[in-house]
Amino acid sequence: MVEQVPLNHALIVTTLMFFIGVYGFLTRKNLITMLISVEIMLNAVNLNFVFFDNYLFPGKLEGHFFSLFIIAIAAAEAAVAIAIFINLYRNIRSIDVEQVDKMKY
Amino acid sequence: MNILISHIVVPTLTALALMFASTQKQVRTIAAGGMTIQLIQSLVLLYFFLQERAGGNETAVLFTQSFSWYPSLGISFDIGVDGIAVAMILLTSVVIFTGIFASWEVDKMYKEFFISLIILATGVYGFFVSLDLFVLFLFFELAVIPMYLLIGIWGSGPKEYAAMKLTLMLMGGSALLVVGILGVYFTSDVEGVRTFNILVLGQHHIPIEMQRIFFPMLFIGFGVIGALFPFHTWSPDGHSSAPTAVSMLHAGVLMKLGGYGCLKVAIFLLPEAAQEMSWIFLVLTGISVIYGALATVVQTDLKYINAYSSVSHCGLVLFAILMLNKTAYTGAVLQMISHGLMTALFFALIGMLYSRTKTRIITEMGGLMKVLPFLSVCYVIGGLASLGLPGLSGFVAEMTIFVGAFEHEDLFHRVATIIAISSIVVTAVYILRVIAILLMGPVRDESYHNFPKAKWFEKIATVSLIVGILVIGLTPLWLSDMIRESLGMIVDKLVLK
Amino acid sequence: MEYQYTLWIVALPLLAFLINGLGSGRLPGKVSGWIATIAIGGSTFLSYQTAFQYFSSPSREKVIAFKTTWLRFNETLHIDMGILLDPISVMMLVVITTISLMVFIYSQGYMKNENGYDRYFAFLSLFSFSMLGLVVATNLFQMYMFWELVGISSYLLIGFYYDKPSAVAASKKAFIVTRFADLGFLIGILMVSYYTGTFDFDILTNPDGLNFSTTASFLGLSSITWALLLIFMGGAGKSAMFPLHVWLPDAMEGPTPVSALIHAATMVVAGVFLVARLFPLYYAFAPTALEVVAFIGAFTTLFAAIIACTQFDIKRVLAFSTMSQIGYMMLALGVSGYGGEEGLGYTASLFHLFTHAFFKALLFLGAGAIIHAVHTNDIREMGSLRKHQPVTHILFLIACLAIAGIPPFSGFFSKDEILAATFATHPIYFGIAVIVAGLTAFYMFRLYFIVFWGKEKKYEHAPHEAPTVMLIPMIVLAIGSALAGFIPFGHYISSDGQSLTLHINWLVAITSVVIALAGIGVAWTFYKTGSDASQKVIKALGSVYTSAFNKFYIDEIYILITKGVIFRLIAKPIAWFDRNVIDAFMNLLAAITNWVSSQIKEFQSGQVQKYAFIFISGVLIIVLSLIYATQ
Amino acid sequence: MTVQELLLMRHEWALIAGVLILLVLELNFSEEQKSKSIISAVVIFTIITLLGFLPAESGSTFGGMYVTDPVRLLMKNILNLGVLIIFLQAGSWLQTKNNYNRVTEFYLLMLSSVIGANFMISAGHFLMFYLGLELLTIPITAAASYDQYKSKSAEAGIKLILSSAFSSAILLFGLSMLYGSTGEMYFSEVRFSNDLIQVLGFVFFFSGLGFKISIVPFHLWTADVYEGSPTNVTSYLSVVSKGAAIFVLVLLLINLFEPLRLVWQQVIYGTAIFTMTIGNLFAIRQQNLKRFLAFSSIAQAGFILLGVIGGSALGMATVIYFVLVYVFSNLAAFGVVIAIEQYAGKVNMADYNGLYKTNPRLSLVMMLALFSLAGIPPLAGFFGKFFLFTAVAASGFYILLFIAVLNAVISLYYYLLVVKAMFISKSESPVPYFQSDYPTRIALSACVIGIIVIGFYSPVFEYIKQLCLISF
Amino acid sequence: MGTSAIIFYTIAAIMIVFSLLAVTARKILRAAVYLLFALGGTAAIYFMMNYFFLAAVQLIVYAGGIVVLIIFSILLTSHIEEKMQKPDTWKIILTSILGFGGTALCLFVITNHLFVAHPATGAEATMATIGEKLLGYGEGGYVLPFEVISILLLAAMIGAIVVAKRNKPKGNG
Repeated sequence: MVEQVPLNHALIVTTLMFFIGVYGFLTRKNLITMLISVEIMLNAVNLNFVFFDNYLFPGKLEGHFFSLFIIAIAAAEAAVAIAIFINLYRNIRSIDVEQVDKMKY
Repeated sequence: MNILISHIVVPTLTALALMFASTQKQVRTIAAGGMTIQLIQSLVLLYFFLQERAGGNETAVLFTQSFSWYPSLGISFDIGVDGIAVAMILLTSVVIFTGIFASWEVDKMYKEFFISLIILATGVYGFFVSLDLFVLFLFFELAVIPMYLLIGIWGSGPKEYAAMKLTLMLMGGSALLVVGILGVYFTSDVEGVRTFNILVLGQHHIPIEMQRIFFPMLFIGFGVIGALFPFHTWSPDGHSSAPTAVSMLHAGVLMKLGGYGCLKVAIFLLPEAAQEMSWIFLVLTGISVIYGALATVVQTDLKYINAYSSVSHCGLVLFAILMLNKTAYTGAVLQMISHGLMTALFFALIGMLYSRTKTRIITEMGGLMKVLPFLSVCYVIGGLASLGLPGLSGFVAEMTIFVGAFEHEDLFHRVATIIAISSIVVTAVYILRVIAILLMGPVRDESYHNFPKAKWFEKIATVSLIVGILVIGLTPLWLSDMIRESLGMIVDKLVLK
Repeated sequence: MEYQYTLWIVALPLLAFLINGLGSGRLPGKVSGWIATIAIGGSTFLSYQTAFQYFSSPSREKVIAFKTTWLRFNETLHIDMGILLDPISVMMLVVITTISLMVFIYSQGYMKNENGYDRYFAFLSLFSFSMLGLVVATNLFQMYMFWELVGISSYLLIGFYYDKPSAVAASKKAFIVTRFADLGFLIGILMVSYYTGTFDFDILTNPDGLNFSTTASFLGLSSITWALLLIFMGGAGKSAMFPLHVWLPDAMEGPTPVSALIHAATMVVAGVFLVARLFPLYYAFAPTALEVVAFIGAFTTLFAAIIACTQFDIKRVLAFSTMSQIGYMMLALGVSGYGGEEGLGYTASLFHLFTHAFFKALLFLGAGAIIHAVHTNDIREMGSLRKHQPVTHILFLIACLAIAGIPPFSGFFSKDEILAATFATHPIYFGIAVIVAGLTAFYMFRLYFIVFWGKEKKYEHAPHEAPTVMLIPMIVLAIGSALAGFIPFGHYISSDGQSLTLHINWLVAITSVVIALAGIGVAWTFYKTGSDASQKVIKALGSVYTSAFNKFYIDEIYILITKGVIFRLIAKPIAWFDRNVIDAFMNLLAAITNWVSSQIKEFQSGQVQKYAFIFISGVLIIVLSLIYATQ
Repeated sequence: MTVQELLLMRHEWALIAGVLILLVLELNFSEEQKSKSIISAVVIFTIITLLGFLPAESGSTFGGMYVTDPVRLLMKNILNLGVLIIFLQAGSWLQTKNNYNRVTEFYLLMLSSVIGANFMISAGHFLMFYLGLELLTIPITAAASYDQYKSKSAEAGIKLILSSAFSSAILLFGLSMLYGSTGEMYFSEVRFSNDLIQVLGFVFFFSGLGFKISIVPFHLWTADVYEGSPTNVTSYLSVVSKGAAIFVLVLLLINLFEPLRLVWQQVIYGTAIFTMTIGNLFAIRQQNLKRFLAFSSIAQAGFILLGVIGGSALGMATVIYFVLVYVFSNLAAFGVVIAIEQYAGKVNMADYNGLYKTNPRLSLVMMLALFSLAGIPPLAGFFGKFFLFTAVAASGFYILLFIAVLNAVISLYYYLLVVKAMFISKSESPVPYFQSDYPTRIALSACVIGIIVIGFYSPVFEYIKQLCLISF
Repeated sequence: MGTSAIIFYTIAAIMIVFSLLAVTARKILRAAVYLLFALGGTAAIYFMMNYFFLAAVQLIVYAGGIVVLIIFSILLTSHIEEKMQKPDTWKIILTSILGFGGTALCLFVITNHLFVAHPATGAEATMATIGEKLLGYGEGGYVLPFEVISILLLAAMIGAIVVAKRNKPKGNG
């Protein structure tokens, strides 16, 4: 695959994916869907690391491990985030992000 | 112990002791005692200083002592005084001493009041004795901040607004000072570890293009507290809202930090830029002088009158400083002292009158001469000093300034000088106006006859200030010589060019 | 030094002032009066001693009796306090102490029932001290200082009745107007000192040692001319020369003895003294300035004499008369030359100053005695007082004759010299002087006839003769007025210090006497006989009379300038500007900060997505700007 | 791997041990004894803090993943001091009825977050840095929603976790770019070359750190989270979390990103101005004191950037010094806010009216704290701020300095507003007199002593400067 | 264009499409499922690059863990059939501009950069090397991060429990 797909193409894919995540994060109303968007962004980053590792620096596996840890952290983050969402849901019976604006200015 | 350090230690200890005082009587006693000691040691300092000078000690700065503080930044607690500083310290001591007596009857949170007042004074003393820019700046801000609480808590009228405005404007000035001080610190060609020591910095050169940037900063920075037009507007509001002693101390001493700083920091360290740019500020101060005086003419609130006249008088200080010669400098310092004494006297008297009449609007009063002869006579004496009557301090100062200003021959300086001189007429107008409306004429109200006569502490306050005014007014030679001698350092740098 | 004791001449009144001032309210009234009188008596004695000693010695050199440095400005300029004795200062010492002593004694009676007796004597002593200090000043600056002190004591004394609004206003006016004049004086001093490097009269009055550039520097006049003109401005203020005269008539609000001392005999002639003191300088370097002096003097003398003819307040008539007489002196100085016969004007001027002091003080004291008796200043409410106050009447008549210039009273001699001096130089000035001589005689005798003759008026109390303590000083002054003219004045005082013998120029003398008699005659017909001729003349003159009666509206012009222009059009707008522009600008900064703060609050919308939006935009913008910056 | 090497990680080991001990204790405490864990946590943490001050060597271990030197130790110690004070102040809050059986958990979360901070400071590898950052953040997001029955607390948690997830994604994207262009993750081996892609990577990376420090425009979460979180957590966020990020920023910029100096100086130049100004502009309109302190801390972050921008030993020293001062000042302010919130449940400015009449000591502490934050002599904040200004002037950025001092004036305005409320304004019903508990008093006294002494006692700064010079 | 390239582009297309769907789907559960596809696509790419372990982790942790977690939470907090409101048009427009701008900017930078490869002597991503590296404490060893992440997971667990657990039910607090 290294030989057949230029790195730039791979990076275009990841960048697109990243900004799709950004788009989702900025537009989705539901907190959980925002979390989904973050996961997409992280996924794009993971791909980035792996592509670089695979294309440019094979053998050191640094990008590979980085991705691994990112996945783990993403899981932890998601767990805490969901706990907080549920907590919020208990409090205000909604997980609409636009309702979460009691504190402002 | 070095007498200069004890000048800082005594008020600090007094403030500490005050924290443990409980009754009003104790508080008064401690405050008055502490400041009496301070006054006495200031006189002793003066005596020692003159003694040293008489003994042929020609060193520019006496009683020096240096404690390394932040060696890696070149900050050290350097202290020492020249004639100017001695004079200013003495002024401070007199004013704070009388200020304590003028606020004898403060009964709201009296402990905090005196503590703040004395902290303020500590800042002022520190400012005058320090030879290190950093320390000087530290004390400068220390002196400014208690003002907020003093006006805010014990003031009258729109006190919160006034206190905030005053504090912010003065701090705005000190913001400029920070830039200026650091600029001087970093651009002077000191070898090795940089230093904040004024004397050392004074021996080194700062590139002219840098001077051009930092001179206005330092000058305006100090000028704000010296009521430089158009940065003077904190003064009327601040003074009118402040309690008596605070107005006294502020107009009497704090505003002098401005002139002192302009002279000993801005001009001393940045002489070339001063020479180049003085004309700009000369215009501003010229405006200050005449504008303040004219604005005073139509005021009706006693404190506004005094505040605006302070703008005019302090404008004269800065005006003289910008004349960049020895005579004018001497005049500037004399004017600072003279104005300090008489404005303190005015504010003290205004406070005393206010406590009786419950108003400060002159048109609502009248005929006080008949019912309060002592205070009225004091007011007249203050007024006469203010309009420059020979035999009182104002005359000495103003004449020295005018003679100094006249040493410039070019048309610009001449015109500026003549405009400034003409303020003496306007001064006469507003002083006499106040005296005529306030003190003379028929007694305004029957109830005035029930006013208590001047109390002992009021007499102490006013008499001490009048004595000061008279001493300077009648025998100015020692003082002006003492000041002149200290100016060599500053003037020499100007000649270098 | 042999003249060391002259220090006491100045110091004694100061002591009296200090004792009375500090002891105010504690000393019994009588005592303070006596302290002051004794002090001034001592001064008087010492002054006579000095005069005797000085004039009996052959030389007329300046003597520095005492000198000490008071304040040092720079290497060359310093203010000294000292005592300078020369012919004119010694002469002035004599005049001042004599008149002072008389007034002090007179005041013991006059002020007897007033409140603030001690304050009165304190101020009076302060005045004497200042005036004495002024005349013996060794340098310009010392003179300026005492000049100011004289001004302030004048202020305090005019405002002696401080609960009377008119007195307060008058004192304020007097001080401010003279202060304005002193501004010129001060600038003049500064200019002179800048060019000469000294304040000392020693050097200044010895023009040989000085070197001024007389090339025009400003408006076609040399700087020294400007300087001397400005100094003359100070003199004009104090001596109530037009247009700085407005304070003098109002100054009559003060107690009458004060008017006699300050506003007739001593302080108001300080301007003349000043010009005389600097006369060599004027003559050598600024003839233009001297011309101005002459012109102002001539104008004022005529102007004041005309107004004097129309006034009804006894003291105001005298005040305008004083103005007129001082104008005379100024005129004489202005036309004077230097040395020998040329310097006749100088001598004449000071001679007139000398004689005028006596008879004008006498007139005022007499007026005081009258006012004391009738409790009014308005001459229309007086009449036939000769019956009630015979002694005063005689004394007043002597004074009137003296001022009218009827021989052999002193006024004749001094006035004659002035006329002679003008006659020799400027025919127009001579004409004016002659007219004024006639007017003087007229208005003085108008006064005299109305007050002492005329119809008996209704008085609240029957007028009574003044007490002895008031009469004695008047008698002394009357003797002086009558006889002072016989002093060989030119022998002692002349422009160049050389003795000058004064001759009577018969042509001039006869003219002046004739015109004076004519004036008296007119007054006689108008007022003695009770005819209504005066009313007709007034009608005929119409608006000219009205404007003279209203002092040519100069006061109104002043009020317009001060209240209308300076107060309303300058000071008020400035105060407004300060509050509403400068201060508002500072507040505006605060308001802008607040406004911006409230405008940008939407950024903190509480919407976490908007936060993220700003976050990522921030990142991208930074990247973009960095790319832009690097390319 | 030698013991010597393991000992290099003393701080972290001690903290991990602390976590374990607390866990064990927690299991052994009965329901009623839960409050004992407050004392045990404080004691344990005191020991940890003291241990940190023992002399230690510098070096690196785990193949360069972990580095330590005196400066880093000092940073950790400063953070430990802050945490200790926070622990002391937290007691009264943890004893309220909603929290009584969740005491240990709070300390565990805090401790793990501190571990993250420590690892982040000592990171020698981007992965360690990232892990540290996440470990610093994630437990705190949970702690931010600790007040389960308050919707504001939940809201704070939401905002914090979402923002931080978003920002760490962006940071990671930047990291991936840096990785792609250099191929190295060890700090010791990364070589930057000022390529555009590295600029991009750096900015993305910087935004992640800037998020933690609350640099404008990455600051927007700050106020809301500070307001909603339990105040103890807020103080942790504003002091420890922010402090750690600042330390890392200084370390990384000066060492790692040195080749990009021109780039980051520009970035910091701009963001510093915005941070100070925006922080101030928002602070002046706040009524809620926690929110107020949030914006004030944003402005303070802007000032701190002044020390960073020089990129010199002096700048580093001033930053560390300022953070030290800031720890004491800010925690003193928060301490008062916490005490009053716990006693009276009030956090609004108007509630502080007339406080001096009833609670003079607390008011004085608050005043000192605010004055120190405002940089008023003779308090430590004055020295801190002046030295920061010195650092920026040393680099010649006079315009930046000028803007900074003007901002210092604006900041004085709003600090004075609080002082005004306490000392000048009158109130119908001021917070009545109360006595706070001993730990709070100890904590506040410590802060006050710190505020007063640190400035006067110059060896503190001299020592820091010395260390920075050595490690530079 | 070789097979792997075709496969890659196909998977890439799938990933992008499903990502897009995941961030736009109006039904929330569907969004979660689309996410699963996107993540699966990523795993496929890992497989293609012979990173089997990573692919497995991706599937287990992401697809198996996170997505399940998400779905659970969706079930807890939402009505499945409920359609979400469409976001504001303005929001969409602005965000799209931002998204496109950001993409363009990043791609501009990325495509203009010449990536330089530094191939090191090849350790294959076999389980053995991965295990060695993960537990190695020398240079290139990841035992320390491994330890740290265990603390992190512990802390996250505690955090999640503390936040989600309600010890005393209290009406509607």
